[in-house]
Amino acid sequence: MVAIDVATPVYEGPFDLLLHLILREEVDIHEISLSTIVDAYLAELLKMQELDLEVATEFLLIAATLIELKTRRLLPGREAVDLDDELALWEERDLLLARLLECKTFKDVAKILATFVDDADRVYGRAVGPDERFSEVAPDLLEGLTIEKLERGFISAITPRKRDELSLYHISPIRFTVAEAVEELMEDIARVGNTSFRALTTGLVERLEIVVRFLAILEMYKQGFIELDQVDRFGDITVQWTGIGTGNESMAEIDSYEG
Amino acid sequence: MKDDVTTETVRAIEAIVLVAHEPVPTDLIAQLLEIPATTVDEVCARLAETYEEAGHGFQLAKVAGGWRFQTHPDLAPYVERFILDGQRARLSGAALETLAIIAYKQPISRLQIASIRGVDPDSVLRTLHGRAYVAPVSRDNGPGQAVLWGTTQLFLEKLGIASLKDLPAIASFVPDASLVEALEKTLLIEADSISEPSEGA
Amino acid sequence: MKDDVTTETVRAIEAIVLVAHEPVPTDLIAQLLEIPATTVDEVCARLAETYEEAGHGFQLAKVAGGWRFQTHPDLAPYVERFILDGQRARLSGAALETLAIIAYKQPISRLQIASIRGVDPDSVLRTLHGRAYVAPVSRDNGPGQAVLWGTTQLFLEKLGIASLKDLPAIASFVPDASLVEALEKTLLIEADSISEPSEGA
Repeated sequence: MVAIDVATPVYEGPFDLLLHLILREEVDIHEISLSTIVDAYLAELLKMQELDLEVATEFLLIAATLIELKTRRLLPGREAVDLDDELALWEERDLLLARLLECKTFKDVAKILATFVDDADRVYGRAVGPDERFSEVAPDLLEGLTIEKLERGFISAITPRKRDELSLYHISPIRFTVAEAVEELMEDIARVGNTSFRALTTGLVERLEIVVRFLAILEMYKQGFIELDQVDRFGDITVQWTGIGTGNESMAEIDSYEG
Repeated sequence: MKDDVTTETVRAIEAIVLVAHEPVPTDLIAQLLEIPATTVDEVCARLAETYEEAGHGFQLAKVAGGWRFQTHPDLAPYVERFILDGQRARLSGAALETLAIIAYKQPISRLQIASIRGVDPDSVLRTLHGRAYVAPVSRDNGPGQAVLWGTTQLFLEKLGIASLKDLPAIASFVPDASLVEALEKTLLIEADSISEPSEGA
Repeated sequence: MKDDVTTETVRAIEAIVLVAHEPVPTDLIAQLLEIPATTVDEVCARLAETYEEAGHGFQLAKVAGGWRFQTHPDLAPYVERFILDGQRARLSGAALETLAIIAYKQPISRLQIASIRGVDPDSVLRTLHGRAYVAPVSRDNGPGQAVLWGTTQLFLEKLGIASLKDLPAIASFVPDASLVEALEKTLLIEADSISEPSEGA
């Protein structure tokens, strides 16, 4: 948690950095070079040597996508490119684009909210209450309050019902790991045989969760457990169980996914 | 002032708002004075204008769903000199961005916020919760039963607005076409021309 | 208005007096605005007349050597109705819990109260403070210098006890000691710079 404050003094996360790099050159959008952006991004990443692992992961995930985009552009022709890889990259790119736009939207809103706050900060509300002439009128809020009631109030305040919300601060965040997703999907897909990416991600609200499932699908494809096919660009991806694949022992290493 | 509103009603509103600890909801005033809520808002808005025209050092303003007396923004330097602990806690850019996301997308989970900002909002959320600008409002129905966050009355006061409806429309902040183009061009997969990938490889 | 008194000075007086919880001494206003005390009294007296002539529901009055806004005597019935109506059911379960937390854990910051109750104690705090059952007693040494709250003499009187020592040790009433321990830990994490108040013993 400290990492947010300490490790990234300039950039509030990978989107912030990427937006900054791209928009810095917005003046001449037709001359923007992906290579420059990617190199600059990696250079910034290198500067963050004391980056904490959790923050670094976010930055690295974006870096991986960027590098893949750059690599693809440097390829001489498309003949050698596998269509599935190509489509996966398109999807990743679109996702990145969508997230950048959403991030930028709220950055701009925040600027307006800041002016609201600045204006409101120059205004002081009266919160004085009735003067002593009305002290007789005011009902005695503590009427009937006993030591016993006070104790009950305190105990009630610290009962587990409340700790529910307390625990927020202490439990480790829910993390979706690729390995977990693979484990889950292996069972699901093996059971139904044929399915689609959309079907596997219905009901998921967290975008991160969808991304992780996507990575998991790619991993399973790489290991030969499933076949993937996408008829149209942006279309649904069909997922087919092959029933074969490498041994389960490699699954433990999935989390250190190399993108 | 509207003809059917007595001077006494107007004066009573001034008196009630003066002794309140926090913004007085329109409905409460309406109920106490036995007049329609719309009339209350009309009278208060008119009163606010009168004060402004008369050049008073105070204002009547609708904040966080109710009416309150507050100092005129012009006079902040004097008021701050008077209130010794007048320094307001400033909100960081990260805090404001997180607040903006929560304000527009509430109820929203921490992970959803993280996905928009690209960083874990944990520490920022704690600060905002500590200052009571946001609070847990419900729980997600999903497997994790994630806590969902929303903004508070105090958030409205901090922004000096009467309700969430006073926030600017989010649509007006969606990045314009040139920016979208800039992002898209930068993240193009192919350098020269975009053509459909060859079918059925 | 006297010629040598600027409109700004008059407006500044209005603003300062508006937010003051106690009558503002003439001398203090004079010092803040760098004008003679006699001028302050003249300006205020003149302002008071203006309000009366305009028929406002509030007055500017000199009380105990200082100036304050107060409601016009005519309107007392409305103010009384507001006080009764607005605050009758105020000591809700939430308010009682907050009061109990302050009583047992004082001095305690708003953040700490929030962390125990899990909800924003702000409005409850304002009510309790408004009724002088709790008051700011000190400040946290930490970076935020948070205000720390404690209960007042009036609270003791209402409860019919001589001192906080008369509150029984809470441990004997809590069935599960680990719960209290968990609470203590929470407080330590939330604000480790605050010394633990003696446990109501």
